[in-house]
Amino acid sequence: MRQDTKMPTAEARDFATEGASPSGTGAIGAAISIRGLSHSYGDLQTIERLDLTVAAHGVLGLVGPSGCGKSTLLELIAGLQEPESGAIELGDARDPHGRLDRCAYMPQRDLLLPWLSAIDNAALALRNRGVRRAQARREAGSLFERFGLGGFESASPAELSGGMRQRVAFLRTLVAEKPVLALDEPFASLDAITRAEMQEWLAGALRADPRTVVLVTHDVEEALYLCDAVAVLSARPACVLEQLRAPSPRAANRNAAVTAQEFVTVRERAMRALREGASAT
Amino acid sequence: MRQDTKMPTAEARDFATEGASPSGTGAIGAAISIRGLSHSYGDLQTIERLDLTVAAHGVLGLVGPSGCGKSTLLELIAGLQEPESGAIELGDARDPHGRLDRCAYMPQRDLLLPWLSAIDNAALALRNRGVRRAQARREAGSLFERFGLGGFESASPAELSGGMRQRVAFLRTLVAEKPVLALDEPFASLDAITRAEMQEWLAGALRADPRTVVLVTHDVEEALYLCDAVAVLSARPACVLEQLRAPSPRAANRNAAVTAQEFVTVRERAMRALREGASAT
Amino acid sequence: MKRWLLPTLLLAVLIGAWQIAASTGAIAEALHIESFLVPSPAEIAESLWQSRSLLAENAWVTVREVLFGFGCALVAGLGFAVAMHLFETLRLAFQPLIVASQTIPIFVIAPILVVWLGFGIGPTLAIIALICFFPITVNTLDGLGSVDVEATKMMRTLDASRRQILWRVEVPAALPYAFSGAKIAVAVAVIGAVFGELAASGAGLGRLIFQDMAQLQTARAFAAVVVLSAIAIGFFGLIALAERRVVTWR
Amino acid sequence: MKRWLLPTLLLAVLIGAWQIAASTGAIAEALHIESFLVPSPAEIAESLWQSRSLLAENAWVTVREVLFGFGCALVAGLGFAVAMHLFETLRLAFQPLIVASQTIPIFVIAPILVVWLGFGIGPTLAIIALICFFPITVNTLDGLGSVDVEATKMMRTLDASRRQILWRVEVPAALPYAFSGAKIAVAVAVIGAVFGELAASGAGLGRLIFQDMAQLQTARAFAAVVVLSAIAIGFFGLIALAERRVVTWR
Amino acid sequence: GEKSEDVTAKAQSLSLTLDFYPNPDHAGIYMAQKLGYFEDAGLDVSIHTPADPAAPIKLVAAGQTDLAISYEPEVLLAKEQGLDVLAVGALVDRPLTSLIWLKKSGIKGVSELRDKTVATAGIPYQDAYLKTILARVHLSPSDVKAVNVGFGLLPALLGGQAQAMLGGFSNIEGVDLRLRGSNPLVTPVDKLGVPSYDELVVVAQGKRLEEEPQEIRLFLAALARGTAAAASDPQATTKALLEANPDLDPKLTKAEVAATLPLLKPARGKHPFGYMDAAGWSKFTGWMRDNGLISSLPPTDSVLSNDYLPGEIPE
Ligand SMILES: Nc1ncnc2c1ncn2[C@@H]1O[C@H](COP(=O)(O)OP(=O)(O)OP(=O)(O)O)[C@@H](O)[C@H]1O
Ligand SMILES: Nc1ncnc2c1ncn2[C@@H]1O[C@H](COP(=O)(O)OP(=O)(O)OP(=O)(O)O)[C@@H](O)[C@H]1O
Ligand SMILES: [Mg+2]
Ligand SMILES: [Mg+2]
Repeated sequence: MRQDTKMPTAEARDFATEGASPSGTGAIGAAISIRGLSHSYGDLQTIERLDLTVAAHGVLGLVGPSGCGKSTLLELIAGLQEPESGAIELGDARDPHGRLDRCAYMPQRDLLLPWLSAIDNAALALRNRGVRRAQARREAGSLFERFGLGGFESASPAELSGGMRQRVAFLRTLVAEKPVLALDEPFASLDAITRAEMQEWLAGALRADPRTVVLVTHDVEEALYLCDAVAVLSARPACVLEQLRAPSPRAANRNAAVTAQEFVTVRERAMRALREGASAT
Repeated sequence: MRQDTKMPTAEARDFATEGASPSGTGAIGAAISIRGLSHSYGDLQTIERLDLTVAAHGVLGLVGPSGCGKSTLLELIAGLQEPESGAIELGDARDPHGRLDRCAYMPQRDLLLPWLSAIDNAALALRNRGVRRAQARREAGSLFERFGLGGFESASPAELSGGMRQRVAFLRTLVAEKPVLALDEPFASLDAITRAEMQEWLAGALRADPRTVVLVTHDVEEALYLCDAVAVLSARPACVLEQLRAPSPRAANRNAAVTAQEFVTVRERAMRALREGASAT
Repeated sequence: MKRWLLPTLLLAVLIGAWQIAASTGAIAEALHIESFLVPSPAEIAESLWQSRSLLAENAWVTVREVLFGFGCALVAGLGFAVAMHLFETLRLAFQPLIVASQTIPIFVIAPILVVWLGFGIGPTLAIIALICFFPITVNTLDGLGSVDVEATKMMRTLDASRRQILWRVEVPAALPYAFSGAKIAVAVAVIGAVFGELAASGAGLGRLIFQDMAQLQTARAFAAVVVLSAIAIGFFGLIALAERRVVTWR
Repeated sequence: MKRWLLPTLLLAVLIGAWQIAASTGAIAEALHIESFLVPSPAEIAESLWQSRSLLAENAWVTVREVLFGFGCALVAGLGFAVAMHLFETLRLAFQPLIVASQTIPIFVIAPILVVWLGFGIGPTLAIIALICFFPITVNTLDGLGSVDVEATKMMRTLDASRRQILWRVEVPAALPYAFSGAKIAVAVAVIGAVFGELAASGAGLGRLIFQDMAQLQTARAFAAVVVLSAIAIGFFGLIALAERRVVTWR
Repeated sequence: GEKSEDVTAKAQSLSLTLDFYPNPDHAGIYMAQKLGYFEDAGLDVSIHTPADPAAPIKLVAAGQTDLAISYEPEVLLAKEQGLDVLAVGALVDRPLTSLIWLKKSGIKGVSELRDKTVATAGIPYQDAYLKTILARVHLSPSDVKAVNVGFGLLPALLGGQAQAMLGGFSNIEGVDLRLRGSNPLVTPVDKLGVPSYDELVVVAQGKRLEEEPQEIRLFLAALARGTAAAASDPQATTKALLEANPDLDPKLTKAEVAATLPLLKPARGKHPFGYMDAAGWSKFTGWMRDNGLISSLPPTDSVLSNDYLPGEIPE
């Protein structure tokens, strides 16, 4: 992998390609609207009257203390759980089934299937959509080299390092080709360099082919670089403490962007909000 | 959790206490010496003629590209694998059994046992050492509050968030009370604030009760704050590209330390080394 | 309670269909449902009621045999599985023998068992235990081997002895397998009881069924089979319940 | 090859001890080892050699029965397990029936089977299939339920249909369980063959064992049991081998 | 009448293993038990039932049971295998095993069995009976379809899968069929060319007989008394059987008892109860050998002994 920030055209096209996915049609650019959302596991209130909106093709970052309910919120958005009260809309979909249809979710744990090779894990969504195995492997495999996984196509998950597993899981989510992406700490296990490269790749891909994205991360810099806006969540039960606009979302030159004075200022503000949220509990 | 950086005396004492551990006696302050270490998985060479030394009570950071062999190196140090060639010494122990005896290892995946509650997972090492259950729970539980896990003592791992799981795994490693700690990205799933608090806690604990530590992290700042020295590893097969001295290891005031000019300079150097290592492949 | 409605309905329908088939001349003839061969549900129910005390008495004998035999097999099976798991040599040596033990027909060992254990409940217990032993052992052994190696590594760095790895990691991981094995075992245990009783005991449902079949008292034989099935289903349910209470982590 | 040394040695020691016990008057008397009850290894070996063609012929019959019966049970058991896994109602309704099916003694159903399937291999196949069906179904059903719910969630977000979740997640997770069940089934299949042959067939090892026992030719009966065990161990080994080749991920 | 504390205390326990589940063949045994004849003889008899009819004789040889009910062919087979057993009395001194077909099958005689299906229990010497029976009408075993149905003789016949069955007893299965209104035609095998033999015999271990013959004598005497008592009172016999074995079917048992009691009397009237005809045994032994069931001809005094029988039926 190289540090140059040019979008690799082939991959960008690949990513932009609308497959034969039934969910890929019509719902492109679904906006997310969450109103008065509450959720709890038994007695444990995780989310309390949370409001959030993401415009179609918008990218929203979520940061918040560990255990505040970020992963739960993503599961709610993705249609894997139902709220206690409140409403979630993805484009025109309100029911969990419609949300599932529109949203690709990358869970925090990679959850690679141990009986499938790396490439078959990455190709799962294509296979589920009915693409033939050879074709699915080809499509999913086209990004392996780019993601630093070249040569590990047929490795089993147990033979991959933590960061490699995470990248395979990321790839698996991308190839689902959904209008909405819900990413739960997609780059948490990556070293600074690989992580920056992945961020740049994602930024480029989103520039070429905009999607609606909700990105959970514990890296404020990552959030502010990749997202249009960043919501800082309070400790459990989660609600939005502050919502910040990023100064230069997905700038072509990442290095310049994240060292710009404006960027640093916003970052400090976000950190302060986070700190306050944490100490409020 | 609070942002104040005072070491909570009770917990610090707890951590410093030498339990009845057989491995706790005698081997305290074991130095690590690795010479000419090579390792491979089948045809895949992961480590090539690597030399590293850590003084007794020294803290060494390891940073390097994802998939370069960091986790493998920790497993080798901990005595879970044997090198192809070269030697690893932990104090006076060269054989894997002796290394296992001296080294507590926190794996990258948390590997909490699903049939045990959070506190029983944390207390595993004590239970293995023969401590009665009630006593073991008390000892392990004393840090739950401090680590933001209060109230989740009897939760099952499936009921914990990603970051909470990681903290339980960290606790589990700590209570093993070994002279050497091998930590594989212990704070990777934590948000910035919680992570900073955990770092400060660890720094304080190490000040009060020095151990020999090898810390794998993808966060250069974390490495430079917590460690005496940071080794930058090359891409696979891993070897040491550069070893940097940290300007003010485990400073009492983290915020001040990491924003100091000297710190920033070293960080930039580390990043450059990392980048070069990554692009060399 | 709605989840119980459909199954109950299905059972009722099955029994009803059987009754109709048995009492409708043409169907009965086509299916060869003749009461000496396949009694109708009504006949079975009548027999069940009329012979209730006889059935209850014999059922109690069989229940006790099953309980003891299964208990012995459980202890031995779990023990053997653990031993074979810990010592590869033991496994290589004993696994074939254990498989072989399953293949000895009852009429070959029955006289030997009677000679060694005398008449009475002994040989029956031995046969039940032998039959139950196998599924428990095979499943538990496979379960003990199903552990994630990473978890074992983790335990080793926490100073776990072999025994502690066994108890804290391997045994819990093997529990779902062991429960499946126990469920299989307890259902086949009643069949073991039937054949065991044939070989050396003067009482029990198996004995009753055999005598009734020899006398072509098929209705009562089927009634006894119904009781036998109820016993097996009861034990099966109990173990399934225990499983749900013990294996809480999934 | 050293790992085979000890087991072989153990077997040799066991057989040797048995031979010594059988040929030493006092021990034989104490243990009641009399050749009409428990023949000595030497007698069995002799019988094995002398009747080799007879044994081989009958073994071939039994092997075929086991293969077919087990095959049917495998297909039916896997199918049923999947169906019951997918539909809770089916499970509630059929699980008790399936447990009950295990408790019907062979001498109760043999005549019915003969009436329905005629003489010959049919009833034997049915009995083998019935016996094998149970462990396969119970284990596979439990295996299908052993899946991490998180993995299922992940699949759902990837647009997986119920069928795809089944095939890509649940079936692979159930495979180790199914293999354990198949190993149990194939070992008890030979016993099913023995009793099936008793009920309605003119050939096979079971038939031979029964006749030899009736004629008090115990040595040859034991020789046939040895062949029967060898068959079971062979099938067991084959399935264990298949398991190792299929379940590569652990 | 002379039962006293003393005698009871010294009652010698004696175990008896039946050939099969309890049925009217065992009428004498259950009557002797019920009427206390065993007790009178100072015996405490325990009765066991096996599943496999081949097992009891082995248990006798192994010394696990004192006495067993077995079959003459079985005794000869045991001798062939070198088992130390001896027949000490006949319980039923003629064949009961019968060839049975139903009237509705239209079969008039054995010769009409050609191409018909005959169900057997799969016991080798019974297969030889069939061979002999067929040979008398110049049929070979391959001319009929002989099928082994194990436990399922009656269902095979009643269900029509088989047109005839060989292996059932005239007084058990024969009666059962009659009671069901099936009009069976029952012919014991000795009427069809098989040499006569003693269907049920009491067997003891040779060594045991040498060491303690007295108990066996006492047992046989009490059994003789029991059998006589049974013969004179069918109703009481049925009751005794049903009391001891509540799982027997009363109606069927009553009919079976009626059919059985005459068969318990010695066939050759001049001999006492239990007498075994050495000449008959010798002839049957020859038949066994000719059919390859045994390889040598044991002298009759090595397989049977009438010495333990009571001289005459005691009152
Ligand atoms: N399945 C569950 N059952 C019960 N409680 C749960 C469950 N999953 C999560 N929780 C609880 O809900 C809270 C929120 O969990 P969640 O995983 O959403 O946190 P998070 O914000 O993603 O944290 P992290 O940054 O550590 O991943 C936590 O306190 C956790 O203990
Ligand atoms: N069990 C294994 N069998 C075969 N290859 C393995 C195995 N474990 C790891 N590898 C390979 O070894 C290399 C180093 O893996 P390792 O886990 O040590 O990397 P790492 O430096 O810890 O990476 P990360 O930062 O992503 O965790 C990787 O290429 C991986 O694919
Ligand atoms: Mg989370
Ligand atoms: Mg790693």
